[in-house]
Amino acid sequence: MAKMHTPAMEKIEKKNRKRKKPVNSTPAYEAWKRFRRNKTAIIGLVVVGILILIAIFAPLIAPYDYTMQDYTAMMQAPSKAHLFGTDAYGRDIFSRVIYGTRYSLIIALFCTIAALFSGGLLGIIAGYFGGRVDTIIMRIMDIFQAIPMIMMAMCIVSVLGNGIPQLVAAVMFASMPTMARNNRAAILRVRGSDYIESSEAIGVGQVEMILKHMIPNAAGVMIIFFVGFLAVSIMMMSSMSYIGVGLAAPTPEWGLILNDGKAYITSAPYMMFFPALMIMITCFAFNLMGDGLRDAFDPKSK
Amino acid sequence: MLKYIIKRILLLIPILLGVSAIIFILKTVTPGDPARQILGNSATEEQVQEKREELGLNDPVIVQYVRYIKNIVTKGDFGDSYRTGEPVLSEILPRLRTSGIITIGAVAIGAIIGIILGIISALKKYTWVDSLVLVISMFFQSVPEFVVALVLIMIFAVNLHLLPATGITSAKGFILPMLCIGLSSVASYTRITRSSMLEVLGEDYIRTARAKGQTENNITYHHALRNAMIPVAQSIGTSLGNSIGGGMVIETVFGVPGVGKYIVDSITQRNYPSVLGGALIIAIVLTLINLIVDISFVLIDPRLKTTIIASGAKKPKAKAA
Amino acid sequence: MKMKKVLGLALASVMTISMAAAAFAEEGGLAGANCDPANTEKTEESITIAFGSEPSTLYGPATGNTENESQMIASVLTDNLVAYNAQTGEIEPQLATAWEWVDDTHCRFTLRDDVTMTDGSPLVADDVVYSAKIWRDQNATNETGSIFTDTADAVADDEHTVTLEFTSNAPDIIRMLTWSQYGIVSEEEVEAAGGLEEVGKKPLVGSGPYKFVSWTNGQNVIVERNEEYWNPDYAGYFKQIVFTFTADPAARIMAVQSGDADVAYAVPTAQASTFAANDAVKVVNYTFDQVNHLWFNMGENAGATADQKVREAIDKALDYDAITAVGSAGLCTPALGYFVPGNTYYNEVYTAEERAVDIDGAKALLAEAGYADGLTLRALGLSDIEPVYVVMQANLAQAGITLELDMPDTAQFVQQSAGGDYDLIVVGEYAAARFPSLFIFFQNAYTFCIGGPKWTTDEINAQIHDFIFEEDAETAKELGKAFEETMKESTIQTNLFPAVNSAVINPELKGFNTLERGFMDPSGFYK
Amino acid sequence: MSDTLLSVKDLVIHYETEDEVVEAVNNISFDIKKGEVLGLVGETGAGKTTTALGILGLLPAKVGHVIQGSIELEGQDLLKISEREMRQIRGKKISMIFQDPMTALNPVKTVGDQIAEVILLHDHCSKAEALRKAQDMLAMVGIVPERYRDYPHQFSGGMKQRIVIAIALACKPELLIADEPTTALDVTIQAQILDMMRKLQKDQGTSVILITHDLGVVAEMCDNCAVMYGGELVEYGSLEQVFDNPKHPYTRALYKSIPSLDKDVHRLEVIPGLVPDPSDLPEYCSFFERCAEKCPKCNKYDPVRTEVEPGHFAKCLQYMKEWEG
Repeated sequence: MAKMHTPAMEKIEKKNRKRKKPVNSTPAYEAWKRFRRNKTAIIGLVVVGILILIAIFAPLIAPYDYTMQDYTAMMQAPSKAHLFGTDAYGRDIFSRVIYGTRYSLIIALFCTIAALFSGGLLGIIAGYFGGRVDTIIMRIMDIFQAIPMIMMAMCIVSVLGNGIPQLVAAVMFASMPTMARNNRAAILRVRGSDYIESSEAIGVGQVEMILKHMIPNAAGVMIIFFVGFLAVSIMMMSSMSYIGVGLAAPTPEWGLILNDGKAYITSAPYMMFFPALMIMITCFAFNLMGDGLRDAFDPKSK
Repeated sequence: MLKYIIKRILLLIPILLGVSAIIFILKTVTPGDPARQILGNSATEEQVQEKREELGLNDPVIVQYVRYIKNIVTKGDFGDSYRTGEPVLSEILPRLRTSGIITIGAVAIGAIIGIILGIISALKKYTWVDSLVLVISMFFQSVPEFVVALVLIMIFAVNLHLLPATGITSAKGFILPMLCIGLSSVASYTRITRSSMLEVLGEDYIRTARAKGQTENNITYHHALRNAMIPVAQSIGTSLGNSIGGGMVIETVFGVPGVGKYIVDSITQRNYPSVLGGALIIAIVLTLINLIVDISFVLIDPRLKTTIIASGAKKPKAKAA
Repeated sequence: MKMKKVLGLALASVMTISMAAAAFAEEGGLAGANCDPANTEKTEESITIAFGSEPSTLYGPATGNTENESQMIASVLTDNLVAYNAQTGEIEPQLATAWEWVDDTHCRFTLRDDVTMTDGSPLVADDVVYSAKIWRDQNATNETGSIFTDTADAVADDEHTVTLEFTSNAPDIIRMLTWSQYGIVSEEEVEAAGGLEEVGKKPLVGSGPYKFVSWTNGQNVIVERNEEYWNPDYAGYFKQIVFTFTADPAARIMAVQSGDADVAYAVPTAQASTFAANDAVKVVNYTFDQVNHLWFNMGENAGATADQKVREAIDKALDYDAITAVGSAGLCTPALGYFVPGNTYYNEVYTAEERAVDIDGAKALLAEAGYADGLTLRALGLSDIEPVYVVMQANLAQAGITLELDMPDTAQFVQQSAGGDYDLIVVGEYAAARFPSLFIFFQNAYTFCIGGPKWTTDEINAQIHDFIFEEDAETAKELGKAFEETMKESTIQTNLFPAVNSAVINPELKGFNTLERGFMDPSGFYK
Repeated sequence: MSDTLLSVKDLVIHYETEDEVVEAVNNISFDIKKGEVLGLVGETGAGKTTTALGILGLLPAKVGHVIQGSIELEGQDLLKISEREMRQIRGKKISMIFQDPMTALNPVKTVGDQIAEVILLHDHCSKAEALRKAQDMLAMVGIVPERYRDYPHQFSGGMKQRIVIAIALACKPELLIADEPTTALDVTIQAQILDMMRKLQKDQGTSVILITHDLGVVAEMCDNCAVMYGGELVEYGSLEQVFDNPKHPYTRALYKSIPSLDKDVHRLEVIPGLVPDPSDLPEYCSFFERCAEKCPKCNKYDPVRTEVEPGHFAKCLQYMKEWEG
């Protein structure tokens, strides 16, 4: 009903009629609604979905064993037999890139989870308890932040040696300050809100408070950083592979494949092109998604 | 104001002590015997033991740490490179200059492109232009920087013969490294500029300007931009410090003798004193730069004093509560 | 004229091997480049040579360091007593005009009297005495010092005559003096540079065709032509040589493509080969009397490889065809003996059948040795050998062996390989002649040596000794075969393929020459 | 009438987003004579500010739309002229004082520059001349002219509002729209600012639309008074008419809800219910749900404006004779 009907109203009504049942408007739903409107973010989400499927079904998609060397078919340009060509060892680059999806995503996920659990938790604790706890934690984070992230990660890996656990640890320590800072800010924002104060007033326990109230409400910010950090860790891995630290051959991680291929950039560019493309697509997708999430959860920033 | 500056400088002490502690811990867990590394394989076991004693490696860890700090404070001794035997400090100082030049250039390139894209994107918000800008700026954030570097070398050095592929023997050599580092930071500047612009454009004083009959162009450039640049400038200030140590990969690709390459070389050479000493020096420099940036912001714009002092850190966003 | 040209430069036998010459047809005329009268020219141009890693010193002998890049740079700064003529295979005079053995361990050298050192002072016998003292005292534990005993005398008989005492008068001992670490320097120069500690940073020493100008750490080393060079026919073509250091071989090649550098040295062969059809650059591939060998650690720190069954299993599991195809970019065939085919002492001790892959056999042997559940081994190598290791990794994985790779830079590699904390190591033995330092890794006397088992028996030592000291080459070849059979029996090492070095250079450049160990001679280039 | 300065007729303004349409202003009409002060009264969300922004053509881009109606300034329809022409009018003929002086000034420009800006835009003069005039304006609003070099953060809230007023009056506009000019200020400062505004208005003969929710302010300042509710003008008349003889139930309720020093009332009456959701206005009288005087027909028809006495209009069924019975 309205005082005056305009075409704009009819459009909206038409849209509303299509929707079968009215949905309750939770913050998450509102965020999803905003996210869904963001076309670039949806593209990101779809690409990420496809990548996850590729990672899961890698053995079905990849035509060859990713470690299989065939010195009778070295450095072949892309063909029907080898979609992305072969590398200097006659390995099928397509298969390696497909398996690489699995390795890269999983390692990136490990790194991100580790970062979120260490830095994120510290941030939540600092934000929640405030006062001295906050000061101590944040001053420690200041210390970590004094060393540039990639340099910190490389120093740690160079000391601990190559390998997935070492890499995860390095990325975790290196990203701790940023993670802690962001999560703390998110918690502080929630903490200031009225309903947390009222929950406190009715005597909700601290752990319960963090788990049931703070984390779900700060979840938006955490999801943004989670997605964003997946891209960051993939980039960090490829940088470290370039320097020659982090992961060791023959793990089919994109950074390593890319690093193998970069030797042939001018003579056989396809060896570098495909892994670089995968890294680019993946990071792009995560970044687009992250950007969409940022707008969705934090509409004020747009 | 003076009190604030003094307080900030005093706050440096625990941070630097903490950084040195982290570095020292890494140093102690580092594989290999430093004495053996210094003496080389031709040394006998007695010589090595003697050297260990001389270096104090047989002392308790805490004693070693105190001595480590003492050497840094009193003698500026960050350790000697295994490789050359030179003090790490004297090896790194000339490289800081090189990295500093590249950083300034890179930040300038990144900020200029980022700010322009950010403004365009804010003015054309929610249109295809906005999305296009987002995609362009994100492109360089999503491609590993060494790939960008190699492709740029291929284009500008190999094909066009315009710029040198590696090395910085001439001023031209600085261009590509600056461009690479700069491009990778475009996305973040674009984002900050865009959101800051949008925020400012929604401010009341913009409406006041409109009510004065001011043109949209003048509103954008005279009223909005100057205000929107405050957070951008702060982030430029912060990234000045961070990029100095962050150019490891690019400096390696281009063979630029900067601090990043020094650390990378030291890592591949397993030259741990150089890695860790270098990291510590860079951390100190970075912290000092951030301090100077903060203080100069406070001096330039007293309104920021409250936000910076209140948040106790560089991130103005953290003050949300 | 032509002969005089050849005199001045130490050349290793590059393309004298017929097989190799056939495989790398393009560079067949290499050794003759210095004979080209064109090279008598002097120009004001400069040349940029891109190395992969920066040396830690520019004068290794002062501190007992041996690094490839450092020796190549030092080779243009200093001259040796004698030089090797790759074409004739003869040792020829350089700073020494003549030499004769006085007794079993003493050799007397007569020096030229027209040589000036970098500081302008003339070369005198005392300079040789001083240099010999460095070779002996600073390098007591490495190959350089291995031809001198601790107490070996070096005596200046008069101003231009000097007698050096060696450990022996092995037939090829004088040829070792052509290697770049045996450059002659004077004490005054070294002191002026700040003593032995400092001379590696500022090597303004020697009487070579080039003089040190500057070393900008992390950036470049610049040397300029020695305008007072004693042999005007061999003065450098280029006014200046700039050595740059770019770790990434792709970036090195691109530097040549773009014209920033003229030579990209030590490019992985597989990588270099992809540029064969590219007109903008010239690819140089060459063998140099060195077979790459896979050594098993059998020394004090040895792990599973102390067990011969494990060694045999590895030997069986490896696919030598694949290793060779990757390692030499298809330019060579697997090595069937310790020496390069064509070498005077070449023996085929393996048959192609013995080299066939036998995964089941390998697994059985591993099971016997108690490693049925698999085994993890660590391999140490220089980064240019990485492709070979990656193939091995795949080969060994089939037999249940996990191979971890460790590829540090040159200086670290030298240090770590001597440390013996690894299981497998691929190193090539430079065996152009029966140098007295040959098979150094069997001699426990030296704490420093690259790779090898550091494990030996009296029998092996005796066999090596016999081989090195035999006067007659034919008999020596037989003795060598016997020794190779011993190594094969105990599976001490396994032969992989003839080492191939590659460089990508400016197509206008001529005169790619090599020194010992296949090192490139930076001073030989001309346009 | 020839002395009518601004005439708003049948103005409808909607805010359109993808999800909803907000009916902010619904069919309002009013006139302002030269030198007249009109009080626009209503609760938050009644559409007062939207009306003001609509007059100035400053509705939020893409979202705010004028659906129908006309806004005539001296006979010229502001809705039909170009943006360029509109810019000539803003600041010169119509200027506006915004609610919050704290945020209305650009923090990185000196106040002198900000006053001079509007002078430069409309009066053709040099920069120095404009700055001199800016100092005059500062003096006029009671600020030491020498402070023209200072930045806004160096002034207190009341001082800032004086500066805002100085900007608004700098070009001697014919119409000044003051949107809750004193709401954000302390009570004592409020009085000063109002005094000053009244004085300046008298001196310059400016017409003023004073937007406020404070009836006291209206009583002090205005000649005429318009009451807005749900985007509609529910009552309009001279100050005396509206204050002494309120006709619309909402206006009456409003009076009962304000505390008064004159009368000794035990408790204030609260208007029950909530302001209607402007994105879902009823087709009948918007005030129906909360009206104390409603009749059964009230939720069937939307009343139209009726002149209850000369110059006094109300929008309520009870005054629409044809509907009675």
